[in-house]
Amino acid sequence: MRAIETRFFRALLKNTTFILFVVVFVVFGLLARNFLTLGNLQVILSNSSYIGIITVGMTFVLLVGGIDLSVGSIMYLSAVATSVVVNDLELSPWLGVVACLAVGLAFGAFNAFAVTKLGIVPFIATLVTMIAGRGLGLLVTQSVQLDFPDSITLLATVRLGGVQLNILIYALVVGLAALFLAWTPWGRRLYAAGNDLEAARKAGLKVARIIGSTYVVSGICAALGGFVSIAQIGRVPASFGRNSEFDAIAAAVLGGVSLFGGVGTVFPGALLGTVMIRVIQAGLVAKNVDIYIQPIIMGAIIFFAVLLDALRNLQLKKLGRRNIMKLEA
Amino acid sequence: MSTESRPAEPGDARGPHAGSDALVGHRPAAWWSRARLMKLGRTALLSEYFVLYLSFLYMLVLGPFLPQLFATQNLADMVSNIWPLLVVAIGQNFVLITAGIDLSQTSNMALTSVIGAVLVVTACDPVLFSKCPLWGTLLTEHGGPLAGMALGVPIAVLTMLVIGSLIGWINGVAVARFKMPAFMVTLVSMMFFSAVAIYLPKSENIQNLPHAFVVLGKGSIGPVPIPLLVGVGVAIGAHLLLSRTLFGRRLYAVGTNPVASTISGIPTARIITQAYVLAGFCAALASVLYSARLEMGRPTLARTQFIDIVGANVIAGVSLSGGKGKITWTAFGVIFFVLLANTLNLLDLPFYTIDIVKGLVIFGAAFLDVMRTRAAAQSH
Amino acid sequence: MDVGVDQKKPSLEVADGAAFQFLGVGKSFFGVPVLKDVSLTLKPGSVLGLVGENGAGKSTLMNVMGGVLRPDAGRMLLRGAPYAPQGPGDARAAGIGFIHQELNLFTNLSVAENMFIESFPTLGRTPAIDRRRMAERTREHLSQIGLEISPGALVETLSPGERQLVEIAKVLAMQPRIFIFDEPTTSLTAKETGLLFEIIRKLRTRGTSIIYISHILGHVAELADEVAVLRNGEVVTTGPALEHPVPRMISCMVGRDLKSFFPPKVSRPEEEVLLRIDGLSQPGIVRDIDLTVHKGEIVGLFGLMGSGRTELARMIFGVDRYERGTVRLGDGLLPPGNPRVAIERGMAFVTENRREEGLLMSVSIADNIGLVALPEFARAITGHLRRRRLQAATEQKAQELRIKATSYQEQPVKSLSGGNQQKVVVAKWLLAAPRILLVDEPTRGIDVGAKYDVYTIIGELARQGSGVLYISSELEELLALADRILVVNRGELVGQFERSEFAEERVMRAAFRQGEEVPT
Amino acid sequence: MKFRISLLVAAGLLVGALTLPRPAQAANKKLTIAFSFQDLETEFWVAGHKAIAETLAKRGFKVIEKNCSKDANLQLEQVKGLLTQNVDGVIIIPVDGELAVTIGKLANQAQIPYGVFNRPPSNKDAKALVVVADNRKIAADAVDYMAQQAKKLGRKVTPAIMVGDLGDPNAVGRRQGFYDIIEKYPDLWTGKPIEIPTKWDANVGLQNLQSAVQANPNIDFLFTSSDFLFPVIKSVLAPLGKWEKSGSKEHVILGGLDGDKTACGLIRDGYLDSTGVQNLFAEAEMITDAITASVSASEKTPEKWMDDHGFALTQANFKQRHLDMWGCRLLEGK
Repeated sequence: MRAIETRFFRALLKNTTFILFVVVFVVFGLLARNFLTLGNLQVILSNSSYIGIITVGMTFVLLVGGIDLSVGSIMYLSAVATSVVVNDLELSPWLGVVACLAVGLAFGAFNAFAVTKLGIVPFIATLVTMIAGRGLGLLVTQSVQLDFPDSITLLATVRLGGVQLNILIYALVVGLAALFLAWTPWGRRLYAAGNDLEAARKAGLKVARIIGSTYVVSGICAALGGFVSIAQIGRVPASFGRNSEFDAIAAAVLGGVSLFGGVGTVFPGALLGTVMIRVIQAGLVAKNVDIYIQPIIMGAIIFFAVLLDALRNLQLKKLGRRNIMKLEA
Repeated sequence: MSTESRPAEPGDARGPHAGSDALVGHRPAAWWSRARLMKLGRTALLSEYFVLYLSFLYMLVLGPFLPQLFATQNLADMVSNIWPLLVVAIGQNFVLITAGIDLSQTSNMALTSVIGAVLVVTACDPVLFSKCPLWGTLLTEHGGPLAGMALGVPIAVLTMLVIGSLIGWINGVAVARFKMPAFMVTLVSMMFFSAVAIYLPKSENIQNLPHAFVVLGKGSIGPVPIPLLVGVGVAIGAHLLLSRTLFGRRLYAVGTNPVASTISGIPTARIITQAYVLAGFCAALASVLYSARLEMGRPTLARTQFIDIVGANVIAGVSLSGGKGKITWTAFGVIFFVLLANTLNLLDLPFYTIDIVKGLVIFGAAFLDVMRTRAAAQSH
Repeated sequence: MDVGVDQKKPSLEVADGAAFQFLGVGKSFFGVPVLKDVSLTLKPGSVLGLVGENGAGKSTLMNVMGGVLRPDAGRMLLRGAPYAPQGPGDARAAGIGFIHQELNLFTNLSVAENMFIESFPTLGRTPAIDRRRMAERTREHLSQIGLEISPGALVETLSPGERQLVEIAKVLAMQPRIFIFDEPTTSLTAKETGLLFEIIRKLRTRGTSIIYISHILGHVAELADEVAVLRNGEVVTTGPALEHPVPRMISCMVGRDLKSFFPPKVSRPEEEVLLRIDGLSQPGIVRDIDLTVHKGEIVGLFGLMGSGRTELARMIFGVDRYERGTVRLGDGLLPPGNPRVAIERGMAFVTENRREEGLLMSVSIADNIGLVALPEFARAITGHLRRRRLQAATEQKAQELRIKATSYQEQPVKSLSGGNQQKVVVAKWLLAAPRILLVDEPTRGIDVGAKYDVYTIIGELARQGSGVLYISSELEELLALADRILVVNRGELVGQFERSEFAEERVMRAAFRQGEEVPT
Repeated sequence: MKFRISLLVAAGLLVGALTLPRPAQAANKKLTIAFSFQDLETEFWVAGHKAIAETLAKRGFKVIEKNCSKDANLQLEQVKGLLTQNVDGVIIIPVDGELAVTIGKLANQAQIPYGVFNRPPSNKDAKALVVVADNRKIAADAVDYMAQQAKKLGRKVTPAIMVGDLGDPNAVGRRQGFYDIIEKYPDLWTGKPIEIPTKWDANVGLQNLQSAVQANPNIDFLFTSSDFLFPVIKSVLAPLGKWEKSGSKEHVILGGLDGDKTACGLIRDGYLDSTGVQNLFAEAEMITDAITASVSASEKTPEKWMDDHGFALTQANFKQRHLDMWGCRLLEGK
C-alpha cells in the first residue's frame, strides 16, 4: 500500500518539469486569446528554435560540469563571418553557413583549449572569450549593423510539409543530440566524466578530449543558432546575441540539467525548459500585461520553477534513502 | 594609436615571465647574485602579493607610454574609483568562499539606489514621475517622504542597507535551505530585482538628491575622502571577520566541506545565508557610494559591472570552487582592475580593441594563477 | 628535485616459471625513498598476501605494477619477459587487473554501462551502443560472482557491497592473468565477503595469480599461499603463509612485538545512565531501537555492513531524522535532526568515513582539530577568537594523540597517513570533551599501530567517565573493548551480550540469523 | 620579506615615474577635442558618432574617442580621465540627461568647454553647449501622421508599439511620444495599445511581435521605437500578407523613429507611412561649430542651447524633405 503511494509520489516528482510546463501552457491558454492554437504552437516552437539550439550545446557543457558564457559572442562572431562571405565576398549562402559553423567551431575549440590544456576554470575561460570575442567582432564590423540578402532571409520562409525550416533544424539538432547522448559510447562517457572526473581518469577515459568536445559542440550550436536567428531577422546589430548565454543556461536548468554535471537530458529536458520560457514570455505579451511588470512576473515564475525542482530533489533524496528492510526482498 | 596599444597588450598578457624578470631587472644586477634573482622571482610569483606586484609592474611598463598615468589628478581619480568596487567585490568574496556566486549584486545596487533616492529626493518633476507607481504615495512634487528631514539621509542609507541585506537573505535562504543552485538563484533574482528597480520609477533617474547624501560619494572628512574611509573600513572589517572570528573559520570550513562541517556542529545553512546577506549588504553600501557620486538614483546602476566584480576576485586567486579567498587578494584584484580600466581609458586605443585587451589581460592573469598553483603544488 | 636512485644489485635472481617478479625495485618522491630494493616473486595460480602498515609502500608498489608510477630503480618481469608499463593502459593490456580501494563507478550510469565504459559493444559498424548484447554479457559476468541485480539498475541505487562486487565483476570481465585486490572487503557484508573468497579461490584454481592486500590479517591468513610483509618500503619477510601466522605478521609489520593486539581494559561501567534511546524507528531503516549507555561504559554495536548501524548512529546524533522514538542525554530529551544541540549537550560522533564526513582535507591539522570546539574559544558577542589559546589547545591534543606531522599549524590533513588522519578526527571530538562518544568503524583501513592507539584513546576516555557507543563489524575489537555488545540486523536489535557471556560464535549467529551462513 | 620587496618596487616605480619625461605637455600643438559617446549599437549612434568625429577631424582637431557602452559610471570615469589629459574641449553623447549635468559640473570646474549632443541635460546646473533633439516630440510627430492616415480609414484601428529597452531614456521618451498621440485621439482606437517589448534586441522583438500578432491578428497600427526593427516587422507581417503598401486594404499603418537607410527605402516604396527623424547632420554641424567657436575664443565655460526640432518624414513630404534625413543621404551616398 504505502509502497504504491510512494511510487506514485515519486513518479509525480520525477516529472515536475513536464507537469509545470503543462500547467503554464494551460493557464496562459485560458488567460490569453487564441493562445492554444496550432498556429501559435508553431510560432512558439519557431521562436524557441534559435535559443533552443544554443541550449542544446549548453546542455553538453553543463553535463560535464562546465559552463559556457561565450555563446552570445560566438553568435555574433559567426554572424559576422557569414556576412563577410555573403555580403563582402558575395559567395553563395551555403558557403556562408559553412563559414558560420567554422567560426563557431574555432572559438569552441579555443574554449576547449583554454579549459583542458591550460587548465583555466571554464567560467573564466569562456568569460574571456565572451569579452574579447565580441570586441573582435566589433573590430571587424566597426559596429555597423549587418544586413543580410534575401538569399539568407528566404531560408526562414521555407516550409517542408507545412513546417518551418528552423523548427525542423531545431528538431534535427535535438534529435541528434539526444541519440548521441543516450546511445553512443562518447555520450555515455560524457555523463561518466560529469559524474566523477577522477574515476573517469582512472578508468582510462580521455577526459580532456571528452570535456573539450562539449565546448566545441556548444560553439557550433551557438553558431547554428545564430544563423537560424539571422535568417529570421535578416539584420545583425552590434548587440546581437548579448545575454543569450544566460537565456540558454536558464532554459537548460529549468529543463532539469544540473549545474554540477552528470544530470540532465536534451530531450525532453532542455527542450521543455526552452519552450517553457518561451511560452511564458509569449503568454505575457498575448495577455498584454503591463510591459514593466512582464519581466517581474517572468522572474517570479522561473524562480518558482527552480524552487520546485530543488524541493523535488530534496524529496527524492528522502525517498531514495537506502531501505535496509527491503534490501533482501 | 593602435601601435601604442601593442606594448600594453603583451605587456600584461605574458605578465609572469616579464613579471619576475622586470621585477628585478630594474635595479643594478651587480650586487644581486643570479640565484638570488631567481629565488626572488619565484618568491614573487608564489607570494600573496603577486597581483599587487603585477599591478606595479604594469604601471612601470606603461609609464613611458602614458605619462598622464602618473598625473596627480589621474592618480586621485583612479584611487577614487577603487572604493565602491572594492566594497562590492568584498561582498562577492564571502559568497565565493562558500563555493557559491552572486550574480544579483548588480541589480541589488540598482534597486537600493532607486529606493534610497526615492526616500531623500528633494523635488521631482510630475511630468516625469506622475506615471510611476510610487507617485502620490512615496513621491510628490516635494520629493520623497524623508525629504528635508534632519535624519533623512542616515535613515535612507540605513533602509538601503537593510533592503540590500534582505535581497541577500532571500538568495541565501534559497541556496542554503532549499539547496537551489547559487548560479541559477542569483541569476533569476538578478533579472527580477532589476525589473523591479526599473518598474518603481518607470525608468526615470531620480535627481535632486540632498547635499548631505551627495557628500557621501564626494565629500571628505578633513583630508580623507569619505568613500576611502568606507572602503578601507569595510576591507579591514571584512578581513578581521574572516581571519579572526568564529564566523570566518566556519565560513572557510563550510566552503571546503559542507558535510563534514554540518556533522561538526556548524550551522552550515545559517553560515551560507549570512555570506549572501553580507554580499547584499556590501552591494547596497557600494550603491550608496555610486549613487552619491553620480548624484542620482539610477534604475540601471551597475548593469554591466558583474564582470569587474567577479573578475577582480578571480584574478586575485579567489577560487570559484570555494574555501579559498582573502580580503587582501580581493583588494589587489580590484586595484589591478581599476588600473587596467584607467589605463585602457587613457591609452587612445580604438575603442573596439579595449574589450579585446581587457579579455586578454584577464586571460593572462587567470593562466598565471594556474601556473602559480602548479608551482606551489610542486614546492609543497 | 633529486631522486634518491639507489643502484644496489637486485638481491634476488630471476626465477623461471614465475608469473610476475619485482627485481630490486626502488622509488622515491622528492628525495624521500618509499620503496627500497623491493624484490618479490608471484607464483602462477597462487595468492600472495601483501601486508604492511599504512605508508609501508604497498600502494606505491602496486601503482608501479599497475603502470601508474614508474620505478626509479630495478626492473619487473612478467612471465619472465621484461615488463615496463607506460601507463595503466599497458598494465591492463598485459593482463593485470586492479581492484582499487576506492571504487571507480559512475553512480549516474547503469551497472552494464559501468562494466563496459571503456569499450562499449556497438551495433555492427555503427557508433550506436548494442544495449542488448551489453546487458547479456553483463548478466553473465554478474552471475559469475553470484550477484543478482539487473544490468540496467543505476549504480546509485546499489548498496556499497553490491558496488564493490560490480567493480570486481568489471575487472573479472577483462579476464586478467594477474589480479590485484587492494582492501576489497572494507565495504562488504560478511555474506558478500564469503562470496568474494569463493571467487578468489576459483580464480586460483584456474591458474590466475592474485595479490591480496588487506589490514584484516585474518582474511590474509585464510586466503594466502604466500605472505610478504612490507615495512618502510622494504620487504621484511616473505614466504609460505603457514610460516606466517597472524601474530608473526603483526610483529613484522610494526617491527616490535605487540604483547597483544589490544590494550588492557581500563574502564568499568557505573550506574548513571548517560544515553537512553527508546523505540527509535524510521520506516525502512530501523525499528523500535531501545538502548542505554552508562557512565564509563563502552557499548559495542555489532552489525554487518548494511544492517542499519551507521544509520542508527546518524539518527541518534541528529544528522538524519527519525519518525518515532526518543533520545535522552542525561535527563534531557534531545531534539531530532540537530547535530549542533547534540554537540552542545556533550555528544560526539566519529564518522565511518573520514574523507567525506570527518575532515577538511585541504585544511591544516590544527584547524581541523579546532573545528568542533571552536565556539568555546570565541568571545561572546563579537565572536572574536582567542587564537593563542586555540592554538595551544589543538597542539596539545595533537601531541596527546601522537599525531605524526611536521607542523600542526601548516600541514594539510590530506598529506597524512590514514591512521594519523583518523587520529585527527578523534582529536577534534576529544577537544570538545564529550560525555557520550559515538564511534563508527574507527579503525577501518588504518594500520595496526594506529589501531592500538585508537583503542587506547577510547579506553582512556571511558575510564574518565564518558560513555562510548562503539560501532564495528570487526568482532574481535568489540570482544576486547566493550562491556556489552548489542547486535543489529536489518535495522533491529537482535541480541545483547554482557561481557561475561562474550563468545564469538554466539554473537555471530545472532548477527546472521535467518539462515545466512557464517563466513568461514 | 615579501612586503619589503613590494615596498621597494613601489618606491622604485614612483621615482622612475616622476622622473619620466612628459611629452604630452609640450607635444601636440594640435588642439584636442575629447569625444565620449554612449555606444555604437544602432545605426543612429554610428552615424552620429561618424558625423561628429569627421567634422572635427576636418577642422584639424585631434579627436580622442571614448565609448562607455551605456555605463554611466564608466562614462563619468572616462571624462574625468579625459579632463586630466588637458584636452581643449569635451563633447559627449551622455548615457542620459542626468549624467550630462553631473559630468558638466566637472568640466566647468576644470574650465574646459563642454558640449552635450542629442540628449538634453536634465537641468541647467552645468554650463554647456547643448544640441538636442526631443525624442518625445519627434515620436509624437511621426505617430500623429500615422493617426491622420488612420482617420482616413474612417474606422477604429488597433494600435501597437514596439518598446525599446526600458533602461534607455530614448526608448522611454519615444514611448511617451506615442502615448501622447494615443491620448490625443481617444476615440480612434479599438482598445488600449498592445505593448511589445524588444529590449532593443531584434530576436526578442521578433518573438514578441509574433506572439502579439498571434493574439491580436487585427493589429493595423504599428509604431516601432527604432527603425532598425523594420526587417523583423517585415519578416513577421509578410507571411501573414500584411506587408502591403499603404492604400492597399491589408496595409498596416507603420511608423518608426531614427530615419535610417531602411526607413528611407521603405517610405520611398510606400510600405512605411512615417518615421521620426533627428536632423543628425545639422546637429553635428551645430555642436562642432559651437565648440570650435568657444575654443578659438578661449571661452572656458560657454553656454548655449540649440534645438533640433527634427521632423517626421512621411509619404506626404518625402519628395521635399527626404534629403534632410540622414538615412536617405546614406542611401544615396551623399
